[in-house]
Amino acid sequence: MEILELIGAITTLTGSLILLVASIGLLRMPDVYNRLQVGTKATTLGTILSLLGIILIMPGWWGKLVLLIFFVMMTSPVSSHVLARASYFIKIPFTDKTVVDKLKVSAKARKVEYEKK
Amino acid sequence: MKKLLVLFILAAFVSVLYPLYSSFHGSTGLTEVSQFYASKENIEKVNSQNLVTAVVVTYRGLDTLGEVTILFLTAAIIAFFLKKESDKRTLRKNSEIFKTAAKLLIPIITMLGIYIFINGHLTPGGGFQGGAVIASAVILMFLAFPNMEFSHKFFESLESVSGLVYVGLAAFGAILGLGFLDNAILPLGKFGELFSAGAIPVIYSFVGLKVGAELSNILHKFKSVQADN
Amino acid sequence: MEYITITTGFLIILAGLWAIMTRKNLIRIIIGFSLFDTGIHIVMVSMAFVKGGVAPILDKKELLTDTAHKIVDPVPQALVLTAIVIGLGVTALMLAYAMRLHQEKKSLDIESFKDLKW
Amino acid sequence: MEFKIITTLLGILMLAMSFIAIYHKKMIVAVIATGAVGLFASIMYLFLAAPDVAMTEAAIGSGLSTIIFFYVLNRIRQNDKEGRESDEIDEIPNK
Repeated sequence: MEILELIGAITTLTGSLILLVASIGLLRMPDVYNRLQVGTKATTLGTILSLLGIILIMPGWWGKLVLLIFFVMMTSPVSSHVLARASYFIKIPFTDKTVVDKLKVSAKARKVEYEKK
Repeated sequence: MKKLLVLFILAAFVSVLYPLYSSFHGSTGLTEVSQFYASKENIEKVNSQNLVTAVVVTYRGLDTLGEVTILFLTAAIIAFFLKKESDKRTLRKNSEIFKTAAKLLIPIITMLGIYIFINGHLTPGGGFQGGAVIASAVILMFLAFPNMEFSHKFFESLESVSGLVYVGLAAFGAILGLGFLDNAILPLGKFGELFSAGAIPVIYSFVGLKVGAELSNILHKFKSVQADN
Repeated sequence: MEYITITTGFLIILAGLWAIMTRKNLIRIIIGFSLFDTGIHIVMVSMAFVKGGVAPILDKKELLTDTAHKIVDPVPQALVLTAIVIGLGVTALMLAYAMRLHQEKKSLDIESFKDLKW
Repeated sequence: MEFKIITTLLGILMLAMSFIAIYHKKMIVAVIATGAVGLFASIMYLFLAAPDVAMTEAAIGSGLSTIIFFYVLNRIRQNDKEGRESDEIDEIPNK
């Protein structure tokens, strides 16, 4: 029992460290898209790790916590995707260091393909 | 000058309320009414684990009835003010990821709302919370599928039927001689189980359906005037 | 703890009143009303708090005996529960009025509505 | 003691958010700050042993009312603008 609790505590600590890194990244990143990337990737992993640690510490709660992990995995990336798409289409500018815009390239390719038909 | 006047009014407000604030030393116990509600015989009589639900549905049931009426009136006035306009906007298509996730999430969120208001007498939650959760599922539907036609009749008839059943259950208690909105019209059952608190889960479920339908109705009204005229 | 929350509630009420009386934009005034609502709810719930009390949900055996000395007051919580839902309805109603007013005058400035002023 | 510190921090945050809601120039930021006030209020209700109220406030105060504000802001912006310019990427068909 002891060892399980220890592993759980370490997992939770790792998750909260990842969340801390994510919040530092939110301050450091230059534009919306980078911030969204940091916010979503790190917070999804951090939250899931924290919940996994709680499962190891409190094995009786696993049903609810697995449901919570499912919800986090479903909602967090999708909402970030929708936010990034919306901010792309209302033309929030990139930072100067951006070199490639894949969405524009693929949209142009699709347009050319569409006009060919 | 004007801000000075406003500051003066605020100072008057504060000076009226300050004795109330300074005489507050933290409540040390329940008021007499709440002690009556939390006494042993009353808990056994109502048989509901969540005392807030017991207060909302039975002891102060008339308040809830008035609240639902106010919400209905608000929805009616908003419908009167915001006439539907033809939607001529060309919307950007939602991405496939978002649509698929919405299709997966909307039933789960609706199910969560129904769970919340059926278990209102056991766990925190109840009709209002469940109704709000259902309305947020409806919001997700509006955002994910903006071009879908929603049947207005459905919300309205759901709301009217659940309101009618709510008032009918309340009046049924009065007919049986127990009192308006009494929960003893159904057998009480064992404390702490799903079918335990008499009519409380039934009444609260209909309150939840009514609140959810009304909030969805208001949101649909606000959505349908987004036209680009 | 209840002192801190009750102070916060009163300060938010004052902030809402300040917004209602000094701002000129209609939406901003509605935001002020919304803040006022929140402050009143916090004050009411803090009045119900009893030191050392648990939430009024009797899901443990030991809560069933001598209940009245172990829980916080359920009545103000029930009142706030209904008040929050009514607050949403009132906010929606005010926003609908603001929208109609903007359709008539093409302006949200409260100074531009002078029809009943003489 | 920890609860007191957390509650004090929450109170300060709520007051700062309400200040932003009153004085920020952009209306969108003001509306989001109002939603944040509701969210912090729901955490405060949880500390005050009122889980029912916390659930209601979290669903209504920070979810639904923010959405209604945004619908109204969108409509008002459209009224001001009278038709919006179409941009290049919007018109590309999706299939």
